[in-house]
Amino acid sequence: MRYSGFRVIAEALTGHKGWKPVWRDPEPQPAYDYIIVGGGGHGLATAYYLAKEFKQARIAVLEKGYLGGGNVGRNTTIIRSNYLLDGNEPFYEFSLKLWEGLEQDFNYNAMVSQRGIINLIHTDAQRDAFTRRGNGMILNGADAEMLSRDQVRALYPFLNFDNARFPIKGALMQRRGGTVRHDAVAWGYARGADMRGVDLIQNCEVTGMRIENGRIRGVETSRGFIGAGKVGVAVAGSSSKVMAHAGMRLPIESHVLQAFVSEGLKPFINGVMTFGAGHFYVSQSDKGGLVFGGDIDGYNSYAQRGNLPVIEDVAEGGMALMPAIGRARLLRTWGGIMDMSMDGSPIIDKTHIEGLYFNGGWCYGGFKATPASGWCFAHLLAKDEPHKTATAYRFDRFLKGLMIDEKGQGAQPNLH
Amino acid sequence: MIINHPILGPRDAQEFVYLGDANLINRPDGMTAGIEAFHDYLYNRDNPAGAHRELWYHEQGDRSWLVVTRNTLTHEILKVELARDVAKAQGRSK
Amino acid sequence: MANTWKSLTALGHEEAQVVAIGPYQITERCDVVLASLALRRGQDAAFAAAAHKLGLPLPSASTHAAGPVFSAFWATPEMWFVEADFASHEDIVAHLKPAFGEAASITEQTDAWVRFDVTGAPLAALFERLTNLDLSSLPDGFASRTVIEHLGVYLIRRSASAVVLYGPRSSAQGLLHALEVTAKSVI
Amino acid sequence: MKQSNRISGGQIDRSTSLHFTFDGRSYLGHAGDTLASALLANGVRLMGRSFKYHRPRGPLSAGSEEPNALVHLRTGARQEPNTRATVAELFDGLHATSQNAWPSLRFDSMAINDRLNSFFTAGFYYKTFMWPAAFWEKIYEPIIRRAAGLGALSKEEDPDEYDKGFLHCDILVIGAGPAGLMAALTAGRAGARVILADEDFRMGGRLNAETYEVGGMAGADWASAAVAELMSMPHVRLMLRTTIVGAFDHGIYSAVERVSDHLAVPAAGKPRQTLWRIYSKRAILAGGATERPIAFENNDRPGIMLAGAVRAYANRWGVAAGDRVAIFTNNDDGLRTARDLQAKGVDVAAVIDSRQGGDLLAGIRHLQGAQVIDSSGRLGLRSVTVRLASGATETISCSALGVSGGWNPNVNITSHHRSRPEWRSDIAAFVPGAGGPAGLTAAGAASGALSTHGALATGQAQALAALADLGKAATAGELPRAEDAPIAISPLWYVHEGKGRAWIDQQNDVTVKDVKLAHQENFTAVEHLKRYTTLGMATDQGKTGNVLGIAIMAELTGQSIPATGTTIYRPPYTPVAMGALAGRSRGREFKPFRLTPSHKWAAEQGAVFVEVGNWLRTQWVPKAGETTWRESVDREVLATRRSVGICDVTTLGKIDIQGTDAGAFLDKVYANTFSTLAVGKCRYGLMLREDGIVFDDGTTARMGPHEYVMTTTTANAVTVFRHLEYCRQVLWPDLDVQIISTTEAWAQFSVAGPNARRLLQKIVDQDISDAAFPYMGAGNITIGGLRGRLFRISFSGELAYEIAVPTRYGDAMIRKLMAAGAEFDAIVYGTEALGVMRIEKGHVAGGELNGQSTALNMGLGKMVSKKKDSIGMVLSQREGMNRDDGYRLVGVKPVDPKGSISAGSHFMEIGAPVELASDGGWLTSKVFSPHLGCDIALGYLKAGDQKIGRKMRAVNFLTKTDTIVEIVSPHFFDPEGERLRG
Repeated sequence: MRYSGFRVIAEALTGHKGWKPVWRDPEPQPAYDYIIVGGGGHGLATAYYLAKEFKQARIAVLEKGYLGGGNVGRNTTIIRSNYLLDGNEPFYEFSLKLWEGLEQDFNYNAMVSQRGIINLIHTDAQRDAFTRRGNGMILNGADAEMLSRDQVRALYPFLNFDNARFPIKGALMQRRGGTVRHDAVAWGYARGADMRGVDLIQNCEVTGMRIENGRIRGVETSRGFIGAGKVGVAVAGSSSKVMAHAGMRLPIESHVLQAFVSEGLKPFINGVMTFGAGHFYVSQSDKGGLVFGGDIDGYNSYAQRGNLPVIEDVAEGGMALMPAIGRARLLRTWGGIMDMSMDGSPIIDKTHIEGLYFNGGWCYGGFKATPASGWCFAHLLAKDEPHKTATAYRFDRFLKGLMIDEKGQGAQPNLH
Repeated sequence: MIINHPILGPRDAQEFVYLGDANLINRPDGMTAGIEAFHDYLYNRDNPAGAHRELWYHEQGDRSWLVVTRNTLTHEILKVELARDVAKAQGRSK
Repeated sequence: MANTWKSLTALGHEEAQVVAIGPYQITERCDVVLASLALRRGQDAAFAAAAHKLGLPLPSASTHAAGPVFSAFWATPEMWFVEADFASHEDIVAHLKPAFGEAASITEQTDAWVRFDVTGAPLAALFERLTNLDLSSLPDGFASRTVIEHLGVYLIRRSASAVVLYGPRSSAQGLLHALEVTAKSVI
Repeated sequence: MKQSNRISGGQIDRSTSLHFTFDGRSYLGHAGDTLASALLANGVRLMGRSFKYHRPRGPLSAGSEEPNALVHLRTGARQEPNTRATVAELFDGLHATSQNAWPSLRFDSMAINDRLNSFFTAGFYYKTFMWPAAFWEKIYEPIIRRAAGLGALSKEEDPDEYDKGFLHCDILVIGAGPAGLMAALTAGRAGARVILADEDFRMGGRLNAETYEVGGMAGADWASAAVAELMSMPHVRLMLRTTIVGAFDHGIYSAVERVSDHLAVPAAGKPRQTLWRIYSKRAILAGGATERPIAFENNDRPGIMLAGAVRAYANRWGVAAGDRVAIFTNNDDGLRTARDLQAKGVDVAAVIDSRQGGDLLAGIRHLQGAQVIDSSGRLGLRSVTVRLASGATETISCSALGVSGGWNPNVNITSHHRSRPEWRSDIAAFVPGAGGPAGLTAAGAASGALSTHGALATGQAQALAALADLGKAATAGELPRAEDAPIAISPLWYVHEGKGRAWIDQQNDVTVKDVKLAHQENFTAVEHLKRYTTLGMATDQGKTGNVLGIAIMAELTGQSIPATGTTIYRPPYTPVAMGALAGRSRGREFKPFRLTPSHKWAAEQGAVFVEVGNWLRTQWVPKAGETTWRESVDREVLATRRSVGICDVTTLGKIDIQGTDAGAFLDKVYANTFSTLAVGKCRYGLMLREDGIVFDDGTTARMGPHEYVMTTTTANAVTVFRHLEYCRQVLWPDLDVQIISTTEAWAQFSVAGPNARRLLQKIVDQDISDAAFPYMGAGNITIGGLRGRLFRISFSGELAYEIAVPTRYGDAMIRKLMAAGAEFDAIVYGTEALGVMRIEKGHVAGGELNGQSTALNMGLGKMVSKKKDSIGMVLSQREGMNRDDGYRLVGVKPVDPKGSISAGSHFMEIGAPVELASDGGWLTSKVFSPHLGCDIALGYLKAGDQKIGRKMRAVNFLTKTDTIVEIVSPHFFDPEGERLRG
């Protein structure tokens, strides 16, 4: 069923009786060519591109809970490709380009909205670092520009320009950055995959892997054994748990990241901004809520909830930047489990087990990566070689000393 | 969170700085171990969903490094030890 | 050789400041010297003997103890902060070193800190807005590092209405500001 | 200004009249009123508009669960959007205005959405606005965004102060209704330290809204007596207007005390609100229950309320919800409202009871087996249409309808740790499930004990259990007598009749139809239902609507309610002002300032300061006649290189390292060797992380056989100290080494330039000639009798020293240095000149020490000794970090001296296409060198050590500059180091 404005009008006039289920609920078949473990954004995108772009069939996505229930359902919805390092920037720019055509591609309005992102600058050293980054972005085909303090003020006059502890001196801006309605991304990919014959199997938890002679044969699940030619794992947050079924230890720790939304307010923040002197970033949703966040809590956790110090720290950053939000109210906080990798960058790679592939380590950058991650993982699964924008995302980069460490923090995941 | 410091009693975790898996105590000897051993030591993690032994530093307190055994699913803290004692018990010296 | 240097207090004045807000008094103290005193490995006996000879108390964790010349509070395992009178002991290391010799590592700390004595009325209502230490249920003589206004501060409870704070000297004004604002909000 | 709906009784102070305005009209209310009760007393039902359809709305509730009656409270910079009129305490001079309506609340143009509702179903926007592609961002989305939100911020700085604090208790009791009061009394009488917090401005909870007796007296009176007894206990703290908003680990709760929200403006020096962090050993949730509506067509009109709210307005506030009130119920509690209204003389039009059988109410038209199927009245209820048991319909005129669909225990806080509530079919409600916050139990209605007796009994029992846990002796006293009526409920979630919309989530305009559509499209998982329809995502987090939505989905799928599941409540319990969460840390107080010892002197000189971390450092010191910062900086550099300059370098981290193993320890933490350093000498040290990347650098001096003084960069002072403690305690616990920071203990000044020694010799008591104090010498000295330290080290490339005195003498020291330097025209230089000189000399700093670079990258590869084990030594040898074509530090200058270059520019080969493949690296730091008369920079260039002398381009797309540069040695100035040894 194709979605369009005409269809909405036609259905409205006939009592909405014609809308069909967005996806089926199939029973698992005994075996598939491809099993994608994880029905979050990356897993669904992988299945979608595997079917659509790489013309593969007999694909299943196994999800232990509900579709889109991973970090695609609990993030701050930002898209951008303002990365510093060559290992990252081509990939994220590829992702941003996919975002730009996504809705027409999968015929679902995910509200991709490129209202611009600014990274505020407070010191000369920051300006130098952001200049390096902006130039790297442009060399990678992305857009970047440097805003003066006055230009920032024209965009957001209510920021603290006059009484700030760390004065705003300018900003690096990427106009193509923005936000996307996060749940709709999962639903759009799920619908598109389902339409192409992918079996989306909810409430199906992988409990083991059958590996014979160094080759994967299938997965044990809460709904029985399912055979597979290739298994791709995309379960960020739970990567260590799932890959332990294959006896692997990963360069990843699971940490909690809290996110925040305020009550709905009349629009006053158009784009996305990050505070350069505190841990705070914010945008305003199409419903009016301020969506914001800051640092991860900083300790290993699978609890999907955080603690008070980070909430206070984020609020302090917000108030320092925007003293006008004092009377806005925080409505809801929630926590997601982040796959924090050892250099802050992801892994999309084969494993030493034939037919077993891994996609994870997204830290808190996973949402914006969804389309490219799915595409590149599908590429790897279908062709057994990395996509050209993801060649750096290998397991062995730590052994070889080829870390992709955007923040320069070293092998300490909670600092990335 | 509250960490029951072995010397000072219960203290707010906000006073501490987190490092990570207490296996970081077991640093190989650089004169005998090579890149592979150090790679495994520094980069790979068990990352368990459950009891996790981890290093915390009481930066805004008495500057002790602690080994805290904490359940990563519930955040329940099961045990707190001075990291120096743990390290010595594991054979570390000079 | 005695020196004739003019000093500034941590708050940047020639004389120590006293601020009164309602019943509370916040007094900057410049007349106390401070040194860290740490036990060297295996020197326990010599260390204890030297302390004993000086009448220098070595209180247990979370505690401050007064002595005739030297007072001390616990800082970290095997390390104490030693207090003495500025007028007589300005170069405190020179006083301690001969006694401890190689049994201790001693470092002058006087000017790393600003000291405020907060007094005048029961202080629990004030400090419950500043620190997570449960001041009202702590014993007199309790000493601990804590966080006040993002700053690492040693807090010593002398009594229910007398508290000593050692905060980072470079942020003396910020610490005082926090004390003042809070005092005004509770009176 | 007549309070036409004010009736007798209630806990308001009729002797105190309060003036207030709503949408510009003036009204009178009384002390004890809320804005909602006062407006209702004045006959005002219409208070807001819904989010999507802009439907006219009045209050649904009388408490914090309110989804509809949201207003702008106050004006100007204090305007507070989305304030629930039902909990806004009335004060004299209160100004409130309606929100989300234009041009007025009564005539809202956006109500056109209501007419178009058949297009605006759940998720309609996912299916449209995709064609043409460019229209989404240019046309559709801007329209949607303009309509977004409810209330508006003023966009001005919040003028009020906020505070924070920390409280400790044995038992925290959340909610001061009958269960909470009983729990607090039990715990308090046993001598436990108790905090009793309630969000209301009057303790007693539901007892204030009911007519029951407790212990032989009116419930509200019993509550007052209990409060009085608790107030007499010094170990019990009663916290009014205080909402427990979040449960965190290990007994920590966050609470917001609204200190001044009931006042026109806060009293001088007082905060508006205080955020408390409460450390509890045990906690008892006695947060009561929230009534839920029954969905039927047009069930959202102003005047349609929860039956318990109608009762509360009558009993607590002396307000009739309307002149003629009907009740629609599926349980006995609805009947109470009818009885209480009848007793107050309010005209009860009818009780429409969906249940069959049982006793009929006396003196009230009690229609059993009947349902409300529709209502009328655009801006306020006029009538309801009832399907009678006989099958006939009847229109009953009324201006208010009280609806009771049963009560939901307020389990919210028990699910803050993601514990899922459990279904109890006997009361048709969710109760707290297992796995809630450790140490937290529930009592009273929050636990499902919905009678007054049940509340008292469970309050007492949970307090006794908590006391027993804590080892405190206590005895169960006799409980006061109270009603113990059973819950007689026959679930009815929505009226199946009718083709129109029946609201579930009133604020977000989620209707039964939306749930049906979600089901039809297979969004049946409860999380899908929530996300697809936005059920429960409004400012009330679905307190009144969620259970309805789940129950309807259960009915549609044929699953049970527990099998359908439930979404979980997230903190905070009610929305919290951002200001309260930030407390005092805002504006200039966001982070503490750190001031250098020479700050006062520098300020007197008119110095310009710059934030370096939390430090304020002198950036440059302008002199009269200088119009640009460059003039000042150039002068400072030239004056230093010509004669002598002075710079406050106190901010560099200083760590005293002592002990018999101090040298061995330094050998482990530094890549190079320190154990062989002679006493009285210092050495540049390079510190790596374990991954072989450079962590920090600085000079470390050996002051005695077992005493070293380490310096760190300003930025890393704290992290290096932490790392040293880690090495000392965790990696090598038997080393005899003790460390302590002395950063702030010493005021340290760099004295640099050809006349540095001459200047210092004037004030230092000892001989510091080159022979007596050679390059890289270090030692204790005296200066006019004052103990000090001297280090002969140079960052500028000049003959230079760093001299330190106890910090209290820092101000005197800078004055003494300037006085002694007068004959040499000594100047003070700031961080800018410092930067110029270090780049002229090729020293790495922030831009190069970026956490991504190796010693090899910096041209310092030979410093990493492989003869000993040190942190980072092994992993620095990985192949990827040792490539010949890797980045190397180089110097850069424009071929045309007038050419401009900037840090962050990228290197490109001349003639190569501007693309990623041509990217050779980047410029890390750039300054103007007055010595060389041109811009100079450092940079990381691929295989840079092989490209010295080459010409390349430095391209900055952001400033659109493209400059031909020459790659040179990073040591621009005195590469042989003759000056610093002079």
